[in-house]
Amino acid sequence: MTSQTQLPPAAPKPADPTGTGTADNLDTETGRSRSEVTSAPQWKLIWWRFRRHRLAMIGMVILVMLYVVALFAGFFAPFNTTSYSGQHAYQPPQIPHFSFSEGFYVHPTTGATDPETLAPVFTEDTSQMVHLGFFVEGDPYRLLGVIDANVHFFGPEDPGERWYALGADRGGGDLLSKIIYGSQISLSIGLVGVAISLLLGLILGGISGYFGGAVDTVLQRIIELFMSIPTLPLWLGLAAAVPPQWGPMQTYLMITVILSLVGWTSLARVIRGRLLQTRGEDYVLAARLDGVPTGRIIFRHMLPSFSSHIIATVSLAVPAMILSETSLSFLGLGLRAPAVSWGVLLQNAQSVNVVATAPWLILPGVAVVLAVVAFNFVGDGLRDSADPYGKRS
Amino acid sequence: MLRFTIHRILHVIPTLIIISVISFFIIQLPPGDFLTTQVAALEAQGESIDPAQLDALRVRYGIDDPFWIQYWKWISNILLHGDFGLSFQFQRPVIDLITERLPLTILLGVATLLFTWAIALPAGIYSAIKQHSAADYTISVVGFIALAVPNFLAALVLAYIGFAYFGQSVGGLFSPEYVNAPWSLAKVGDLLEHLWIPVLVIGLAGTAGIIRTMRANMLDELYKPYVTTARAKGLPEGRNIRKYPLRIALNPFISTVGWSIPSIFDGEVIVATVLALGTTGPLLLAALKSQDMFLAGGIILIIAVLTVVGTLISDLLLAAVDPRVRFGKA
Amino acid sequence: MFSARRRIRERDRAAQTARRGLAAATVDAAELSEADAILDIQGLKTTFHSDEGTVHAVDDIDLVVRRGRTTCIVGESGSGKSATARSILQVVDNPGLIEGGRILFRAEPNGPVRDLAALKSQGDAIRSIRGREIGIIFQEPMSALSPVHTIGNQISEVLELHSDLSPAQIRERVIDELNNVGIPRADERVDAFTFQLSGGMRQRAMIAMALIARPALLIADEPTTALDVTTQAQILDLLGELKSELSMTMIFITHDLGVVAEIADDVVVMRHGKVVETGPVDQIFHDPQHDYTKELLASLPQRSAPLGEPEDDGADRPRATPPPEPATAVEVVSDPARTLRHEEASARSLLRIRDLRMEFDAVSGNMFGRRRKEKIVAVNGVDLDITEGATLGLVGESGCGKTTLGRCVMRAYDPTGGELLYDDGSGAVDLASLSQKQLLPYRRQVRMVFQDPYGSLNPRMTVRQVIGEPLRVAGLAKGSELDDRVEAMLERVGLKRSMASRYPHAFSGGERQRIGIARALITAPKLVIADEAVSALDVSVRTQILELLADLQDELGLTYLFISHDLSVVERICDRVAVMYYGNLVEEGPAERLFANPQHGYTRALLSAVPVADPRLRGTRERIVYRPDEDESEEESAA
Amino acid sequence: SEDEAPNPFDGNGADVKESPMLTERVDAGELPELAERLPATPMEVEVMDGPAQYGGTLNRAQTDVGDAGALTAFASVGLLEWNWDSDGYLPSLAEEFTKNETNTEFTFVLREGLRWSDGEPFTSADLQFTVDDVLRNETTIPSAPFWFSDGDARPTVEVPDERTVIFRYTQPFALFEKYMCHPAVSNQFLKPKHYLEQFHPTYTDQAEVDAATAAAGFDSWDQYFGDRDNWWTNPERPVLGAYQVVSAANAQSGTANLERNPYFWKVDPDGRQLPFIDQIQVQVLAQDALDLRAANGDLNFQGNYLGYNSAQVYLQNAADRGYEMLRWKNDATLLSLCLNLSSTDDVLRELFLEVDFRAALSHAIDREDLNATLLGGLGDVRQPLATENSDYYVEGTGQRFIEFDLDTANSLLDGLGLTRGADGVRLRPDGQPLALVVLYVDSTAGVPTADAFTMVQRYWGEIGVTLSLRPVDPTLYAELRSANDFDISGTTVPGDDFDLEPVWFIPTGANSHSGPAYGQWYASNGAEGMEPPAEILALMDNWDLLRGAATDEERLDAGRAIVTQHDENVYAIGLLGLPFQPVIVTNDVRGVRDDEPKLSFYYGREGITKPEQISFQPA
Ligand SMILES: Nc1ncnc2c1ncn2[C@@H]1O[C@H](COP(=O)(O)OP(=O)(O)OP(=O)(O)O)[C@@H](O)[C@H]1O
Ligand SMILES: Nc1ncnc2c1ncn2[C@@H]1O[C@H](COP(=O)(O)OP(=O)(O)OP(=O)(O)O)[C@@H](O)[C@H]1O
Ligand SMILES: [Mg+2]
Ligand SMILES: [Mg+2]
Repeated sequence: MTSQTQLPPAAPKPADPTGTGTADNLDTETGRSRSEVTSAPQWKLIWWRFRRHRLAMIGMVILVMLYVVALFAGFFAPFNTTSYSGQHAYQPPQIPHFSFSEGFYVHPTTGATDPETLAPVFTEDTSQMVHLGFFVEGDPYRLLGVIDANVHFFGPEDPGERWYALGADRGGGDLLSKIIYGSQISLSIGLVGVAISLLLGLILGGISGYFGGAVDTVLQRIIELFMSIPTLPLWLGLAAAVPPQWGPMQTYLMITVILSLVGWTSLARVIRGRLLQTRGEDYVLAARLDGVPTGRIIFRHMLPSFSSHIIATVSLAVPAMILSETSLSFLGLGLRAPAVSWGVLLQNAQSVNVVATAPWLILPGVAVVLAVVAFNFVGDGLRDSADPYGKRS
Repeated sequence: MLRFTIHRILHVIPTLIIISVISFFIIQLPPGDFLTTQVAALEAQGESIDPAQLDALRVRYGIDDPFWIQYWKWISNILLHGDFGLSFQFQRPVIDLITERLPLTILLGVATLLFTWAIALPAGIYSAIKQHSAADYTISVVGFIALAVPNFLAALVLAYIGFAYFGQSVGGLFSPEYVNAPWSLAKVGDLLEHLWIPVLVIGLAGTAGIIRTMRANMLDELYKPYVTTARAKGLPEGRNIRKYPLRIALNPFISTVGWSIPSIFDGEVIVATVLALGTTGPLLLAALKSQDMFLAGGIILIIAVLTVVGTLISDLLLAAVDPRVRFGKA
Repeated sequence: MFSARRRIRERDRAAQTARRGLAAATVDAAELSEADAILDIQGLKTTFHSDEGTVHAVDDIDLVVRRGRTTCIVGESGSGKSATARSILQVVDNPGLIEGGRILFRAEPNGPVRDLAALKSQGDAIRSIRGREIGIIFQEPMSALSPVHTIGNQISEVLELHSDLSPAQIRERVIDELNNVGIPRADERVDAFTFQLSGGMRQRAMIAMALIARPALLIADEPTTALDVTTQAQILDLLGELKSELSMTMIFITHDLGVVAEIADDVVVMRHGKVVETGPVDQIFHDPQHDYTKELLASLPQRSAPLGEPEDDGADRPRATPPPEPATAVEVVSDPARTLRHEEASARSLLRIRDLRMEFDAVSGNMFGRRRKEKIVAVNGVDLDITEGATLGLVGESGCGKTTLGRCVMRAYDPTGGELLYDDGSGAVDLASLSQKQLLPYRRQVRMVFQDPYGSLNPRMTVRQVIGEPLRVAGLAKGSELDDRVEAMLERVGLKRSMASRYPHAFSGGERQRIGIARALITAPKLVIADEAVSALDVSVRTQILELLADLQDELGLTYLFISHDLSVVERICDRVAVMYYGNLVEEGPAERLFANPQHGYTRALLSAVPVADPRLRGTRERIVYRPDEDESEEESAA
Repeated sequence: SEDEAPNPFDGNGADVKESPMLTERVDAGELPELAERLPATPMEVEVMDGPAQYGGTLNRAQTDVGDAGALTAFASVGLLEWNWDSDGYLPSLAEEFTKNETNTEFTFVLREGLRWSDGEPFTSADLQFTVDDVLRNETTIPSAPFWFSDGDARPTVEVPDERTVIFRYTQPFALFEKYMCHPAVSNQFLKPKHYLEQFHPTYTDQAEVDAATAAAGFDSWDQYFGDRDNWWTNPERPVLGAYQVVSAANAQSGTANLERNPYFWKVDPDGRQLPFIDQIQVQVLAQDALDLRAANGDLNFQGNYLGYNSAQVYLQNAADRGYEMLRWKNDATLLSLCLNLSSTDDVLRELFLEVDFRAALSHAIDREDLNATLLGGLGDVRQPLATENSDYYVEGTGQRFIEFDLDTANSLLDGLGLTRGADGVRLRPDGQPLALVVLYVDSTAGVPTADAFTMVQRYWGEIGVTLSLRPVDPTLYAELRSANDFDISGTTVPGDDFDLEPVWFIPTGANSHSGPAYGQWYASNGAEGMEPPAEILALMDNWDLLRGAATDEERLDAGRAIVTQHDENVYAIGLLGLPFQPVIVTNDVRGVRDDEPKLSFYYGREGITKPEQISFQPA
């Protein structure tokens, strides 16, 4: 009973007479007033610091934009992934012109293949204009999978016209639209894999490192086992073993999940190594003596001290997952056209012909770079703002 | 330490047995077998094989035997006679095929590894020390880009640039005139000329990861009190960092460094394939795709053994550099 | 990694740039405010720019250290003493910045005067001074040493940097020095890692490191807090020798006014980042000017009767407060102390320790060499009863097993043998035989204050989280209620509510210690094992904390196992005292009796080593050296 | 460095009868004189672009290490070979060829004095060895290949003298002559007995053979025998062709070196020994690297392995990098959709077997749009049948159901009672939506398959037929097909030489594209698989007629009947074919045909230009 008693309140203390040794009221590094800072929980402190991390904020904004665009792909993409114009195959990017009288416009082109050089030739009809505008009607799509709509953020005002902002692919489809639609898969499925790996890595590495002894030995052998299974045959084996009625998306999702079931090992090992070092620290003991349950000791008390490593690993795993799709397609597995993803688009760019004659088809790579850089900036920002010793940017 | 080592080595044996079973199993996962792929390949050329002939061949190769019998034949031959079997595809002993490719594989693997580490570790450390400086940002961004560009695309673009602007012959690790020539200074030079693209492509892609983790781990250690202590002794900053925080920040690398050994062996299959490098990676890929069971199995087994050995090395290294692990209750 | 040749070459190059840097920072000797000053700090400002704002840790202080003398800095915990010390060598922790002032340093008498504040913090110039001309002992030795290098390695580095000795010679010197600071079996310990050493040993290793290059100026930041009085005396003796032999100058930061009285020539009193008073030791003790100094002396817990000495007449006792009548210091200070004592009214034992044994497997030898496995018996069959509502003091030499005993009680270690019979009224439970899960309910009742406050605070958790954790996991409070309780607790241990969202590293040593106390007390426990809980606190704060402990004891019937080196504190607050020596309990009894009439030779030796907080009594007492009859090695070791 | 290199064409006038490289060896005493090396009557080969000079190394590349295609193209040998127009045989190693009237007995008379590349004589004994000890041997060849089966048995051979060989079949085999010209088949009859007998237990002690086998790491003697017999990987194996591998493309170097055969038995009209080019180097590369090499002018003469989709790049660089891109014909392959006429889904099978259904699907495809989009309008639009270039061509075939006509398509489907559901999708007779899956191997080497099928998906959507795409890897593709587990197979169908490879046109085996279950039934003589309906039986009967025809007339009639039946029934719906096959020839190579022949496996690909007579232009 007594153990539940709250401590009696202290006698009021005279206020600090000089005010030295404490903070000035306004001059705080997070740009918040002191009282706000001092009563803020840790996550808020981290968030405030994060807000001041310039690159991280840039990364964050990019990410948010990417996800918004992915979510409303139909709206942001000027066309559907299936709409094409045969004569515009390999049409180079058309940069919109602007004039005050006409607004945004491009000149329509007609394409034909030169039988001598085999090169697609596009003749621009400068007497005509394809007017471009915001919120124009065009290909129908289903917003968020439920709402039927046909308004597009930006595109030709006449739904019948074509405009290739980033050029056309070999089937005369709009590359920009495909990149936008492709982000839906590329920015989602990979993350599932990362999340699973992370979870497994943390839990199993945590258990292994914290308990040590026999548990550790067994888990280490298991890790070794998983680690020794080369991914390549696994990919090939799995790809072939999936039920035939599965679509490429499902197959790809499953491969990702299984890969992540195998891919947690290296994180687990690092975590384990660090835990082995950390578990002797007094503060871990202190937590134990506080009656903190083991799981919480591992995850709330010990893991944060390698959050740097974890964050770095995760923000590195994300691009790996986005790209693994590409590699899988290279190996003839994973997603394949007509599915649209960045990996598939890049896979299409993977030929000398494209590099030499239609280099804009490499642009999905720029999207990948953008996403990767953004993820990693955010990761860095998180790391820096969670670091109690950290320098301020 | 010796006991620890022996103990660890003993643990390796059951692991290896399980791994060999699993590898052998995975190889057989895809539908069909080597002969089916042969048929598919021939068909692509316009040839066909009589199904009756296939059945006869299956019996001959023992492809139709139950899994355990096939496994036992395979593994016992390896263990008792060091015989890895015959590659269906090449109709040559697996071991010959592997050893043929070994020197170049190791050369490429080690060269990339060294390149990666030589660039990434200092860059990671530097960007931790100069956190939030222009150099830090530059290193980060360059690293990310190298990371984000798919390797094979980078290889292709570099190869194309080599072709379009320098008229360089692409593919393989040697120019045609040197491939079968005996070793000479000129051949070494030629090798170096060809080595840079794969080393650059594979190496750079790997750097970002190491830079990021190194930077993060360094930042964790850099402001610990013991670093200040060392500084107060008058230790030069560089030596201080090398001796104290770096030593601890390297731990995560050390605990995974062993795994670069197998990755030397099968790393970057795709780039090696695109650039037609005569390394084991593409051999494995080809073997897997054509379901060349023993060849794939042999390579995978070697990789598995190397992984296990690598883990062992990592464990021992970690114990060697970190007394807390060594004296820990583990 | 580096060949010796290359290292030397590099050193020469560094020496050159250092010379250039130093030359640039040279100022006219006339600028020194006193001619014989070795160090003259003028208007130093050191500031921490943290999330919650700017902390002016050192706020425009002036301070003169005269050559060949010992200057003691005393002052409130968190008053900027450590920050000042660190500023001198430009090793202030991130995000600290020296924002103004000069630090004039004259290494040799009549040598050039350099402004250290003008040197680049990472330049060769300041480096040539660090370690060689100015040595520093950091406050928290536990964390200040690298966990992955042997202490020998870390100490010899100083000589590698600043001398031309061969590796063999260096090793010899290091072992010598470790012997000097009283580390037993120094030739073996030189290859030990920090986590293999007790707190006191680490501190001594740190001292050895600072001393080994024989610097002209030694900055010692609470160098003896983790040491028992005998060892402390040994260290002080060593410092005294060096001072006279090498005319070493010393800045000594401490809370122990007894030590101050013992060794100081000059005293600087700091508070809130400012110097409030300076003067010769005698003047400070006997004629304090500033209110804070007076307060400090007033709260001095004074041992009532130093062993074997006649009761003082009181006239020479340091004057604490202005009251004109020569009230004896004894009375003044013993007044609060009395209230802390408890009569053994409720005789029920809360905890009965029976034949407790704790053995450690110690491993020596290097990793590839043959391993010698030996057992260190840290606690050797101890029987001890802790009466409910009372305070039991546990004293003894550094490394004698006090912490281990405490940790066994906490079941932080699983004792090798013995029973821990805990009885909170609902029947006795043997804590030693409970599983970790079964222990959970007792975790709130039995609490511990860690000896190493830095190490026991999770560097990644804010103080709010650290202190609140036991309540949170027990589900006793959450949300704003939890915050309230945490902040109330912070206030009670003399910290500000606003500090709750700082991380542990952003505190002074004493502040951290109080955080540890707050964490232990917040669950309103029954038994608190306070392992050197007040060692880093200045007397006034210490009094406040001790009062807090007493209050809680009154209100909640708390029981304390009070582990301390500071016998004056023990005497003041403990009902009974137990003395440990090499894992054995050598003496136990009521505090009064034990202090008045110690039975065991070791206890007598211990008591004789306690410094008296009066500079005038310096050197008047005879120190008893305890020599056990059997020629035991320091720790009993069973192969 | 080019200036310093010795001119390989030195001393190379028209009076020089052999390569200087060989002369040197003759002078060194390593080789006998040319006259002793040549047969009594060397085969004379017309030189396209004479007078040619000796010397030089020809560079080629390929993506597959194991592919011996370079040898079949540049060093093919056979008792017979294709004539210049590839429509009949030329006596080759055999000076004379006769067959009996029933197509059951084939007699060859070898040239006199032929020698293997190691100088040993080539005689009928070698052929007897090949047939009796290899082709008829159940261990080396467990099941007789298509071109060497005589019903359920294998043919026999008789060698009355050193130069005469008689093959005897019990049943007529109308295709024997063609197979003897087929470079990938004909060489399989020529095995060096004197070399190989040491690895054969019939000639060498079994224990000795086994020991050698084990030492080489093989499990059974026939594997080792096969390894030793491989002319692409074993440089020691004597050959009869123009070139011999001197270092194999082993895994390590990825490059094979071929050197001229000093005993090669062909000469130019001036009696100069062929070939003109001394060496061939074949590098194994990935497709992209190969394309770049080709575009760089690094490959001297190459057609195989070049992709149509890189033709634009080849053309772009041709002038700069000193080569020319020729547009050879392809062997009439056409990307097509083959419905599975033996589908296990009864409803679908019934439907697939309706010609109206297939016709409707064909009419619904806008091939002009397909062509414009995927091949810039240059592609070949027709149905997959034998073309004018084939003996089996039937006037007027290949254009049926080809025009884009949605109305016709819809009315045909309506006529079959396939009504449209609410969402516009037609319902099968059992009320389920009409949804089909096309199984294919994703490839961009020719007409990009995924793109083409995606477009078909759209076209068929218009007529209420749902199509899903199922790209798989080649193995799975083969596997699923032989398991009869697919609706539609998306594949390129070769038209002209379907008699040599009937799998696309007649279900003769489980690997059939249009009726694997029928194929299995056929192959197992009705024991397994599914009994075909009458029209398929008719197709099979015609096939049997073709194979067993006693005369060419009969053979062609049967073949044309097959073509006609296919034309009327569109068993395979054609989409699009490539307009040509790019072939790269560097400017310094002479003697390559300029009449744009076929680049076809059956004619030895580049071998169709008789590469022994090509040469490098003098520097
Ligand atoms: N984990 C450990 N492993 C091995 N030896 C240990 C361990 N912990 C403590 N020891 C040894 O046990 C003995 C008692 O240590 P302990 O920390 O209890 O001393 P202490 O009385 O608290 O000393 P101090 O006053 O210096 O803190 C010492 O000799 C120490 O070296
Ligand atoms: N990193 C930091 N960030 C913010 N404030 C800090 C930081 N480090 C120290 N401080 C503050 O600076 C003040 C001075 O600290 P300092 O360590 O000099 O105190 P001290 O006099 O040595 O106290 P003690 O006797 O307790 O060791 C304290 O109020 C402390 O809270
Ligand atoms: Mg301090
Ligand atoms: Mg202790």
